[in-house]
Amino acid sequence: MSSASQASDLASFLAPTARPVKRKDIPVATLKQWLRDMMLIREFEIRCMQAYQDKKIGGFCHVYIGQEAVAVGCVAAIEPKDPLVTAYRDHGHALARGMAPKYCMAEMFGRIGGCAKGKGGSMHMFDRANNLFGGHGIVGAQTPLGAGLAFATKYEDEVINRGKSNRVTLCFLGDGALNQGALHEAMNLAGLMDLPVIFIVENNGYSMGTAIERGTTRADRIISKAAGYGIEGVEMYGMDVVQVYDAMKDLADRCRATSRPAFVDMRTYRYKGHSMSDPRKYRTREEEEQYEAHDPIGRLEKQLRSTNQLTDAEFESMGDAIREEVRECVAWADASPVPGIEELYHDVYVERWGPYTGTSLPSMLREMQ
Amino acid sequence: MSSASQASDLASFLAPTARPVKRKDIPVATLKQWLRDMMLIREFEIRCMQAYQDKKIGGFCHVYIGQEAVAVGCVAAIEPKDPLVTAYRDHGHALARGMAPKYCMAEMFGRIGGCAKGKGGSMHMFDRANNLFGGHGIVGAQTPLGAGLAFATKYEDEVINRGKSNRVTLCFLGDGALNQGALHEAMNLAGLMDLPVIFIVENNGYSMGTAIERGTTRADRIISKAAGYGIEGVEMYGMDVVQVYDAMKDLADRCRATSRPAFVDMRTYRYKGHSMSDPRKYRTREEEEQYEAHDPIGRLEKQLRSTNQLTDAEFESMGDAIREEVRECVAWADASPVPGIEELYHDVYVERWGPYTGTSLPSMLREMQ
Amino acid sequence: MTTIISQRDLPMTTLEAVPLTGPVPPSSPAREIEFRDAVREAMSEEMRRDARVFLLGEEVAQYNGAYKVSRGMLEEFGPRRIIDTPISESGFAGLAIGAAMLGLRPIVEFMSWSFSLVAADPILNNAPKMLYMSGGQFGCPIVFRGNDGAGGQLGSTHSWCVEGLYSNVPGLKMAIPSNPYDAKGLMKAAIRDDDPVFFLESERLLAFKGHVPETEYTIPFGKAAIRRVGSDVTIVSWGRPVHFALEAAEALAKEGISCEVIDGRTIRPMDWETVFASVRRTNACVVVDQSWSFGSPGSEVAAQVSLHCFDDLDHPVVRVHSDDVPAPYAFNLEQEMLPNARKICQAVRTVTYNA
Amino acid sequence: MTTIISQRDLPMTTLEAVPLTGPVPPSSPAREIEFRDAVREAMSEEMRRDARVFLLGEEVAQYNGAYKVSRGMLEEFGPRRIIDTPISESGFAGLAIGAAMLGLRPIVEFMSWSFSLVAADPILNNAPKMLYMSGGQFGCPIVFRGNDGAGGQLGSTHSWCVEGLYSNVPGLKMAIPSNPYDAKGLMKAAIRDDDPVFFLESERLLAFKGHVPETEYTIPFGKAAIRRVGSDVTIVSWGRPVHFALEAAEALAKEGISCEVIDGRTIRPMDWETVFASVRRTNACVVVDQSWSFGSPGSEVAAQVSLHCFDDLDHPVVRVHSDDVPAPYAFNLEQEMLPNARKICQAVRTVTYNA
Ligand SMILES: Cc1ncc(C[n+]2csc(CCOP(=O)(O)OP(=O)(O)O)c2C)c(N)n1
Ligand SMILES: Cc1ncc(C[n+]2csc(CCOP(=O)(O)OP(=O)(O)O)c2C)c(N)n1
Ligand SMILES: [Mg+2]
Ligand SMILES: [Mg+2]
Repeated sequence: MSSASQASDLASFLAPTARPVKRKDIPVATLKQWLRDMMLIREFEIRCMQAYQDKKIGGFCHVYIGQEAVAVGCVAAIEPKDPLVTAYRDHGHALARGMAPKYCMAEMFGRIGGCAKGKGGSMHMFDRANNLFGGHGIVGAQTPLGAGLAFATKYEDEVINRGKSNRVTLCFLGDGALNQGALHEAMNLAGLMDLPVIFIVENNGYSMGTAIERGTTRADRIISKAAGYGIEGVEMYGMDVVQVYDAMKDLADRCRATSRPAFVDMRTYRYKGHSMSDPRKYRTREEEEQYEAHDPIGRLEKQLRSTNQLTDAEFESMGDAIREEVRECVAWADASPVPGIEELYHDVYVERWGPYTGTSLPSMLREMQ
Repeated sequence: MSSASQASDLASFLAPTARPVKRKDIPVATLKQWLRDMMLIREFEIRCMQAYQDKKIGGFCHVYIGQEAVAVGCVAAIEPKDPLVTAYRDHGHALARGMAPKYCMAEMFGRIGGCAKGKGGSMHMFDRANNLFGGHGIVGAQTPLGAGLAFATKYEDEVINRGKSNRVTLCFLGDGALNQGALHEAMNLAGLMDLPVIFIVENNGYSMGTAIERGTTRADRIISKAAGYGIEGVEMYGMDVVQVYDAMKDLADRCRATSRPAFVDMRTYRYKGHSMSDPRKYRTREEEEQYEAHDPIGRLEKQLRSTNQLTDAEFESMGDAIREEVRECVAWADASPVPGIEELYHDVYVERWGPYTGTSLPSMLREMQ
Repeated sequence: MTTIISQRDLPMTTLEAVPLTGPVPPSSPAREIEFRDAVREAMSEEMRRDARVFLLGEEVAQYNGAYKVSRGMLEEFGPRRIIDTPISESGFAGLAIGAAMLGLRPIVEFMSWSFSLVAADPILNNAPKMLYMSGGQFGCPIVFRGNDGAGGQLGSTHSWCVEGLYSNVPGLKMAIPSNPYDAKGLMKAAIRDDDPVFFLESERLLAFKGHVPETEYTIPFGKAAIRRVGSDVTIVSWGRPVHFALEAAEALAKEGISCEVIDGRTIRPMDWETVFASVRRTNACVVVDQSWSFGSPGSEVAAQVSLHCFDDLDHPVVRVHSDDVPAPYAFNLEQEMLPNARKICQAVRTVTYNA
Repeated sequence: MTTIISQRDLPMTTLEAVPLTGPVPPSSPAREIEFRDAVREAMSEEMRRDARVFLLGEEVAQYNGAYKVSRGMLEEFGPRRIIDTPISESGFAGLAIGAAMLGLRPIVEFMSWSFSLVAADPILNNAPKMLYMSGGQFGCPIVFRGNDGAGGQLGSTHSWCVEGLYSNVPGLKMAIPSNPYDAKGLMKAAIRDDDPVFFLESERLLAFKGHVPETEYTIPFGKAAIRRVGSDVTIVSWGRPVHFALEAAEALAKEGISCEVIDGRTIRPMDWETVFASVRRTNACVVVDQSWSFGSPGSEVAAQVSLHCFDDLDHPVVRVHSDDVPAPYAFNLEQEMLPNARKICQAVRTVTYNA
């Protein structure tokens, strides 16, 4: 998908299958909740970008703007008990999964109030309470972990609890991860062992500056890779939360019931650069605009409004509330103290036998003086 | 392929495609040379097994008995200038490629006369003169190397010599290597970069004690894995040297002309255990016997005899000559001295600036005393 | 998107074993057992005790293990807990780490640690760092185990001493037992440990027999054993070379040199107290480490002893390592490359020259 | 199956560069250049000189490199020699090794050395051992390069100091330059070297400017540089922490402590002579190494200095490392974890206590 060819193939890239949308009977309240969720993620990340400019956030920061329908729709399609694991572009998944935005923001601020006490940062969001098994910084590394989470749910049921497995694991990855061997080993294992894991490729057409067909063979039909492992592949339109939910609900229910893996080519787009320092010279503004017309938030908003399920006033107050919530969460994060230096030595090992102080300078010198 | 199911599916496993053999017009002398080559490899390895029992050979030793038609037929289908790389079950490839059997044997004896002065051993046969880029001990490790050899031939032609690439690389692997990520990365790279490399899976149905379908998804049709990289896959019957030659000649010519990769599911069988210590409890004697009926040597011998192209006397003297040659090569190897201790420190680095002595005890103590 | 509670308020993975019901296997009468049997006993006992423990790796089930360490375990525990994998070290190591994050306690067999290089990212970048990166939320109670170091003429790709690489990494623990008793006790401790443990076995020791009592025991990490008491020099080693050190000590005794031989047993953590206390008595130290010398556990011991026993040493610490070359195949070259009693004697004579 | 000749009678890969014809680029007038520019100049000059040299890696071509080290190279050398790869470190590192075996001279960029863990097998098990395993037949003239060590708050997975792991391995060479001049001279030497070279750049130094002459030069491996002459203590370091050492030396000078600062430049081989000679004059030594302490290059220096300068040292060698914990994200924790001038001052004061 060179920018030229992609732009012209936009429709076919985003809507790979012309399957009719069969719209589950979704309550309006739920639709509104999804709209809120997507808006929250977007607002949250806009503030992240500001905070990054203000040097409140360091390291790498990859925003999810444009892809919100994927995390929100997928999470809606599973249950809270179902494990979820993803890559480093993970704020959307963390929030969709239920992490309090203030913990997420404080993590990026490197503060003790962060979900990982400021030790993980933007790329490594973990949330035990909400069954989020991490954002992972190494491309592809989360895919065997995803198979392992599914393995564990199945093992717990079959060996420990002697019941029928009823959890399904979602494992998200970028299209760039298609080229890491780890994914292929994970797919083969999942196929062999009948693991209930869904590998969801958030196919936004680029890994950094590399358009998918410059790095990936069969870019036109990546589900052909899953076929080599006997794994069902589904192409989905990732810019509409309802369609994502619909298709994912079916698939997740099926995997849960059959304990078989699946693979999703989720067509989407990231509106911003790969990270904060990316000038996006590898694609045209024109291409970006065409995708922006598919904006998942605008789309749902329009749908709700056009059917009179959302009034202007309601939408405005929704936006206000979200902006206020995120403002507060930034303030909360900023007020959270930096971790104490002793935190450096905690969590290296499980501390059943007291804290760990390492073998390097501080302890060495302490002893010597 | 559990031993039971495999045995019953023998015919379909070995002859996956019912494509008519179109027998190139092969001179009788060539057919006899192939017979000789296969007989030499077999005799060579029978003596290896004896030498292993006699503790003349150490480490791991994996014999190729049963698969001889593959190496001989494939090598016949390419030219001496074409690079070849393989895994650790590599005696057959080394001999077929033209390595003098005595160098190969001496290598296994750990003698200075070995192709690598006794430093590589059975699993790591290298032969620069014959464009054999090694047997490689780590499962799958040779597959990116194979892509790299093809890359280099193409680069030499396009960047350095400004000509049309006219070398094709053969990269052999076992069916067990199908499950290593390295292969998948290599296939994607080869597909993307149009590299003239043929990945030949010597599909003998087992990796150690694991029947292929216990470790590999889509074991019935492994070329589906190559399809995920847009790579042409071909299934071949690997127990008949003429069929191997025929099919490989077509494919190699095509890859050479188009500079595109290919993937071969070469159906074969190893008659012996994985290595010297394998009692083969994972399969039945009955299964083995069925495959032995497909023996590539017996097959060609019968064909030549039945058409009166080979007389009893000729065949006998051929066998005698080979037995004599291998006897001599064992004697030669055994007479070759062990490498001098100074060899330990050679070839660690290219010695443009004199020998390397390492940083550990010998040099440390030498200095101190 | 309802926020539940701060994940940080939740406790770590429960530490208690999940008890299993089932027949207790008859205890074996012969109590001189092989190293491989000791490892198996430890795994089996822990698997009986705790349903969360399982074993996976290449050929561990139907084939009974490439080196027969897991012989019979498939029969006892069945295919859900003794699991054959394809040749996908990176995949199955990662899979096991995911399972550990969810609360299971996997044992991963690498047929050889040499093959763990293809899994370096999951075992070094995931397992030892998960607890830290998650701020204490997700631990990784997992044991990676397999053959380490030279087997016998396996050549350069198959003879890695991975301790030379991996011991650098915080967050993991590492045991290198030298005998069946330790192998069993350390393995049981490893399985019960809540952190990732790298357990390095020597193929050359698998058939080595030693006393292993029937009664249950574990050996804590970070406690060295003094294998021989001596007064002229402290030899520090672990794993297979401990035997060479004892052999050397025996020979040197005849020359009137009295060696103390310390078996580190675990090198992360290392029992510095025992090492330093010994050197403070003997005033001389030789380190024997099978890995390559540069930036190795052996360098660490030499550096730490030189630091902490500075005023006690009569002679600088001398180290015996594998030579700084790839492992050769030829028998004579491999023998020359590896540490052995002769080299240790030479090193001891050097450091005790004035003793 | 005609045997040709013994492969051992053949010469090694020809060592001569394959000359290219083409325009000579105009020489730049401004000769204070950034570290990244120095690396690029070295690569570009060698690529002009030798057609066998090419660069591959993620985003090196169209994107001009994630850190702009290869900016403009695609334009000059075209897509056959400046090659974008997919995210397949194991695959493209292995591909480059295969190409080197056939006689090319690849430069492989790892966007970060942290990502090289997924390629540990090809870079450690193939490249440094091919020559040995083939008995001298196939060398592997290749350069692996990229960012090493902490960037700025990149967290645990992205902050590896791989020298802590990889320097253990014989058959490879390793350079860790601290400034643009060295970066250029060492990179040119690395590309011309017939052995695999691991070239470690610090992202924190990429924008660091320094003098680089227009005339061509190379810097041999194994020659340390004395960055500051002093008499009370020898500080041995390499790469980024050299700057902290110089900062510390400056501060300590005001306290009347005179520090000699040695920049190792390459750590495999290490220039032991220069280090030992200095310590023999100063009688004290501090090692500053950004990698984790256990079994690191820093341990090696401490062990070797303790051994070879035993009678010269007034105080044991003290080391400054990154703390023995995974790299944290939080700014204050990361700062505390890394070596810095304050810690070096403290270490120097410790070893010069009686000086
Ligand atoms: C093994 C590895 N190699 C390289 C990187 C550097 N890197 C981080 S993200 C990225 C691009 C990934 O693209 P994709 O998977 O499509 O995800 P997206 O950014 O589009 O969400 C790269 C090359 C890495 N983190 N890990
Ligand atoms: C990465 C790696 N893992 C494990 C091994 C151990 N091992 C050597 S050969 C082998 C089986 C390979 O089977 P296959 O690829 O089918 O080749 P075959 O033996 O049938 O020729 C295994 C598991 C290895 N050498 N490398
Ligand atoms: Mg992408
Ligand atoms: Mg096989």
